[in-house]
Amino acid sequence: MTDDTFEPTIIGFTCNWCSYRASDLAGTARMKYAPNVRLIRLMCSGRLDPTFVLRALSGGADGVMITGCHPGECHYIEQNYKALRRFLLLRRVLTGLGIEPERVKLVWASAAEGAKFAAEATAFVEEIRKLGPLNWGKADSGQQTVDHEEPSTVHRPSSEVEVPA
Amino acid sequence: MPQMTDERVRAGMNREEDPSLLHEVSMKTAGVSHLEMCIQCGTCGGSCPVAMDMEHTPRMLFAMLRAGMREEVLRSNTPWLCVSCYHCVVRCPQEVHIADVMYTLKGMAIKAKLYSDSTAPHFSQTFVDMVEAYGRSYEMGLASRHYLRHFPLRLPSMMPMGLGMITKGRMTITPKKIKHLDQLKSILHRAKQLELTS
Amino acid sequence: MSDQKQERVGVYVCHCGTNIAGTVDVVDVANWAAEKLKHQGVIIAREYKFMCSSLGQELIEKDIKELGLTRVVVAACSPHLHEKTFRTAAKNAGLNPYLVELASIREQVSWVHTDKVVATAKSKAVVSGAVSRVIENRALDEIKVPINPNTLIVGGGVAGIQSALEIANAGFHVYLVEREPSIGGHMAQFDKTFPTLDCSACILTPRMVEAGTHPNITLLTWSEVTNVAGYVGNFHVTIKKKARFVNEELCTGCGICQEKCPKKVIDDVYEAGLGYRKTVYTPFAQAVPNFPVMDKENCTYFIKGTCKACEKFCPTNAIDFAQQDQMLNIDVGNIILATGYDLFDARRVSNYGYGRLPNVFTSLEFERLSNAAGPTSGNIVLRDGKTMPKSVGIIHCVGSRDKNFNNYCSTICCMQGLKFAHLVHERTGATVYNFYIDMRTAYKAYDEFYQRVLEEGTLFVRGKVAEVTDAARNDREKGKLIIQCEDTLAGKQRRIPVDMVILSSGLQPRKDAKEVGKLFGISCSMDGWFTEKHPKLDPVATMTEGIYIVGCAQGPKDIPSSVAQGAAASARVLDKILQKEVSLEPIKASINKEACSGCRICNGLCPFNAIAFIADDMVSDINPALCQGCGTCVAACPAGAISGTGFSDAQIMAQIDGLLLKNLEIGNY
Amino acid sequence: MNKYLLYPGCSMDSSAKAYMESLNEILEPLNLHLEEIKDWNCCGATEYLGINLIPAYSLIARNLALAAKQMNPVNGTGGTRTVVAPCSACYLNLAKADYYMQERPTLGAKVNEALAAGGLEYKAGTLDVRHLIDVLVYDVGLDTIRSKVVRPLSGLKVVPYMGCMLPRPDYQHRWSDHEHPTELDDLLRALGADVIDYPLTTECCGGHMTQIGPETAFELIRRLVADADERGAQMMVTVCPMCQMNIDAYQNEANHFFGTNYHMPILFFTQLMGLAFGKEPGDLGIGVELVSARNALANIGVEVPVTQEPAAPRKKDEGLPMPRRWTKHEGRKEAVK
Repeated sequence: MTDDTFEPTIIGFTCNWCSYRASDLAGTARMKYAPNVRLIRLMCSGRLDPTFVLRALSGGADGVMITGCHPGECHYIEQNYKALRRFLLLRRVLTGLGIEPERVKLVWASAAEGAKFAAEATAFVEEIRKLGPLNWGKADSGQQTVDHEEPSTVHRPSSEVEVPA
Repeated sequence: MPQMTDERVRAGMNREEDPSLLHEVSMKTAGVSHLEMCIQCGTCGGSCPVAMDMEHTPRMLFAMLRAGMREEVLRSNTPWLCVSCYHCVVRCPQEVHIADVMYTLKGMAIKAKLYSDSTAPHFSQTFVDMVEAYGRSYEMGLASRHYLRHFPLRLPSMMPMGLGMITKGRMTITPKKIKHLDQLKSILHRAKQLELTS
Repeated sequence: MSDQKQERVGVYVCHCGTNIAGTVDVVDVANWAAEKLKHQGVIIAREYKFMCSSLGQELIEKDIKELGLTRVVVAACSPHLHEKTFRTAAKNAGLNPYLVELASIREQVSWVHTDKVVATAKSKAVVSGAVSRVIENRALDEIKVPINPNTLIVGGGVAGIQSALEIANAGFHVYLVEREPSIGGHMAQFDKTFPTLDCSACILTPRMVEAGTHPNITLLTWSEVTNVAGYVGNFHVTIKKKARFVNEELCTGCGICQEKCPKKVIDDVYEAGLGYRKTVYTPFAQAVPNFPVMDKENCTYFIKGTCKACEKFCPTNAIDFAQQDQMLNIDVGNIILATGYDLFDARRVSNYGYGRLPNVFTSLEFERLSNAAGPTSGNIVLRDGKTMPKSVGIIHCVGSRDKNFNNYCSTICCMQGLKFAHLVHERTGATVYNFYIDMRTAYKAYDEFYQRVLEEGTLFVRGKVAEVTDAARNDREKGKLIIQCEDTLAGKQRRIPVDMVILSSGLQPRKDAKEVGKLFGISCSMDGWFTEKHPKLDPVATMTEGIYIVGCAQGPKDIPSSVAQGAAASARVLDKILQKEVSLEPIKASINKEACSGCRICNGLCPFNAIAFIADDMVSDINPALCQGCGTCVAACPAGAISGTGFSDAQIMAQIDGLLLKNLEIGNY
Repeated sequence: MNKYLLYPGCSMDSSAKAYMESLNEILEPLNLHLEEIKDWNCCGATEYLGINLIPAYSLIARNLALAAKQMNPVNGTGGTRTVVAPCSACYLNLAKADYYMQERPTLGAKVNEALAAGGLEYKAGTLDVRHLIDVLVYDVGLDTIRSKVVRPLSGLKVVPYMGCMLPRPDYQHRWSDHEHPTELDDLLRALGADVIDYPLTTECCGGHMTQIGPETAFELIRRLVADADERGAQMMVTVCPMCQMNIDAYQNEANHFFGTNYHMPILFFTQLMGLAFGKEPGDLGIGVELVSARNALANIGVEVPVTQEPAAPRKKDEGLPMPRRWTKHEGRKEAVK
């Protein structure tokens, strides 16, 4: 179900030391990437509580990108391995919930990999675009029309129904 | 001929420059050409085994592409001398796909009918005709037809070689045909249509 | 879900000149925030040309005081740039600095997107996320820790020596650790230094001696750092002092052991493989310290069990075959890394024939060849050791500016190539060719040196050399090395027969740079150099507080720049030492003992061993001095008993909702 | 793994038939099975690419598509995805097409659109295209090859000549070096030959210049032959039909042109492998080279039987009809279409 007009909303989690700095570098180097990703800075990918991901998906995000330092390069020695374990578990949970596990992606990016960060973000947006909107917790009527005051590119799913995380 | 442009310059007019030429050549080239990345270091011209016979070194040709000198570039004999040895390609510090750019320039020169008096375009075309007719190449027909047309004077001295090749059984007199020639023909027919739209 | 009392939030949207305003409709963003986020407590939203300017900061300070703001959101650049600026502004106005959030709409929006509508919309979402989050922020107090006044400097090249002397002369103690037997680094191998052609040893040796005898410097050569723990002000460092097999207390440095040692091996380090040394040796005559070391791998006694010639002849009985590696533990407040560079391995450019064609030399080989103290006593000769070349080709950019090898310009090779040209000309009178792509002679008195070499008659060829071969095509080329290239200015391919080729090889990161970076908790760029905190404004600091980088460890550079950086880092360290204490981000995890079930899941997760189980209470507890604030335990606690200050669940959940604009209609959290 | 798909290429049954014959002789001792791609067509050599891009790559890709179909295990090839090409030019074209179709997906899509007109498709990356010597050195291994040698070639002074299209551009990073690869040296040493270091081992033989600019090509041939001669080689050993053809068939012509008198035979490495494995020279296509290797091989006691002088050539060449001649007029029509 590919819809050309569908603009996915993606929440990205970054760690303070590598991947957020990669996104900073993408900025300073003026590398262009898809505007659909909105970032949250954590200290470490190990801080990522899986419920954050569920909260994002249930709150209207169509995908979640988790990023951190490369294995072996964690600022906190090895906490990104814990993120990796949680990520794998999370994908199983999502499958159990009937959600495509591909909606959550794990990307390693060092502080020097601005280009990688930008490319991965763009690629992920395309992957999610192919998967289509998530519509978690919404009535069967499907997509609500977007608030007209919003520019159409800000894809804001209906927020009438709050799903407890 | 190239002088025309120079005369116009002499008459106080600007040389005709085509700022889109570099991009056009880059986009027409197989793979990612990196042509825009050339730093004019001359590694290609230094590596080329046939540079001595080229009107322009590859580096110079790329500078001319940047300068938008379409006519001069397409008239150059340089692409036609390229022997596809890829020395320049692996040594290029900017990873320019130089050999493939040469193929692109040959194709463009043929289409623009601007190639210099090299016999190479005819050789290529003869080869292509043969492959399209049989699906296989056929050295005997190729060599004899090409030599007859372009180097008739050289032919007598080449005869012993040709004869040797035939007597040693190394030159088939008859071309081989592939079985599904029709299939190949439809593929190439479609490919040519696609080439024109690209 | 939140406090009863509604927070009073101020939103400040920065234009950053046109950096943000060029792509984001900042006025629209501010108006939108004022209207749509009003219910969340936004009572004022402003936009301003440069929020980080003093006027911009005053704007915030004034609003805090006059409007009674309790929370501040600044939508501007990355928090890594100006978070501190705005926190300080808040503090000045009496607001706890941790009640300020930065929403990055420059690095994360305006610089990476082009469509103004889309970028404006995304900016709104980012601001909305920050507003939701800041409401959940809690006032925090900075943690102050005392600074240990001692400093560790790793690497005893010219940059490290400079750093050490600056700090030591200011009256503070320095541990200078060097992997090789002597300090001096690459500079000790050179003959002359560009552009003034000072003798390298003449200017370096006094500095080495000063460092070796300074009362405030503990020199640890033949030593390596093996472990680093702690944080700025309080690093705990373990250093392996490798066995020298020479008792430093007894040795007088007389050199008899070296003289008597019967075994010679090729010296790959100091002589760049062009000369020999004994198996008990000091790398060069002016070595500091001048105690020799024993090369255990090659020593006849260690291999066969007999010999001990050195021991027999040592007048002070300083040879000690039983010596063991020692592990030293030291505490320091700051660390400067001056680990230097490796020379690019020219064998990788196989078309230049190094390693296959005898008379192709690397730059470091040539330095030794031209050095009066080198293997040929400064005679510039071919590999046969006697023939003086009549023609020499010097090739620039070997391994540099080349996507097949290193992308970057190694900075020093042009000047190095010019220096070689001068030395060859001066000492042999040979015809000299320099092959270059671009002549880079920036900095003081450098281009003048180029002029001088031009004047001497060096023949310059603009073109990257394609190959060096011994396959002659004619008699003129027979027995020569032929340099084949395009003379790009003449537009012709040339083949130039010469007797000797010198490759002006580039610099590259130490092959263990990545591991060293990991050891000290700093990162490397894509090319492998250590990453500085800011490329322009903070080139000697790193992302890890208390760790500094100087000299070629940070990127290729020449001697003057290395020395300048060495001094610069010392100034930074002295600044820290004189402050006597440093404030740390109060980002720590803590355990709510009421909620802790004592399951101990968190205990094993902490890489810093900050979590301990208290058997008496049957709960876990976190030592705030050890906690680094990564938050892994917070995310893992099944009872939700651990909270992380600065990055609490409530803050992050709120930010998620805010980013998804779920906060718009729901009202107050 | 010893089963491969074979893309022989046009020259293997004409100018390079000695290559094919000798290859067939060494398959059995090395326990190699090569299955020819059915109904393969010409790869276009270096000519097709200069005329048109999409047709050139479609021509190459037809072979890849056929091979991919054939590699299906149910068709009984053992399921190998490796295509072996003994000719360097064919190897390069096939490998490059596979690589570029991935690097530039738009090219891949267009080529597949063309292939579809013939009911074929090819997903770039499906196959592994490799040269014969790559498979022999890295899959079969030098130890196995050494173990099959019954007649070591010691005393035979050879220069290994790799040519250009094999080690370059090497997008798949298969070779030890782009300038001085050692694979052929190592293999010849395993056969016991005296291998001379040959700095020109990857220099160009002239390629198609023997046809379109003979004087340029003669100089390239002269450089190679002169340097081999200077270094005391008794013969050159090659891995490529085009190199063999140019150096062998045009050597006399080049001699003529420069007034030199070189006699430098050039054989395929498979012919030397066959000799080392104890095969008969006649079965290895030895003797059909124009610059005879007879004297060189006498150094290791190999006697090359005299090839029978064939009957006089046919009086009248009544060959098959030639393809249409290309005219400028026709070119214009093509362009307008």
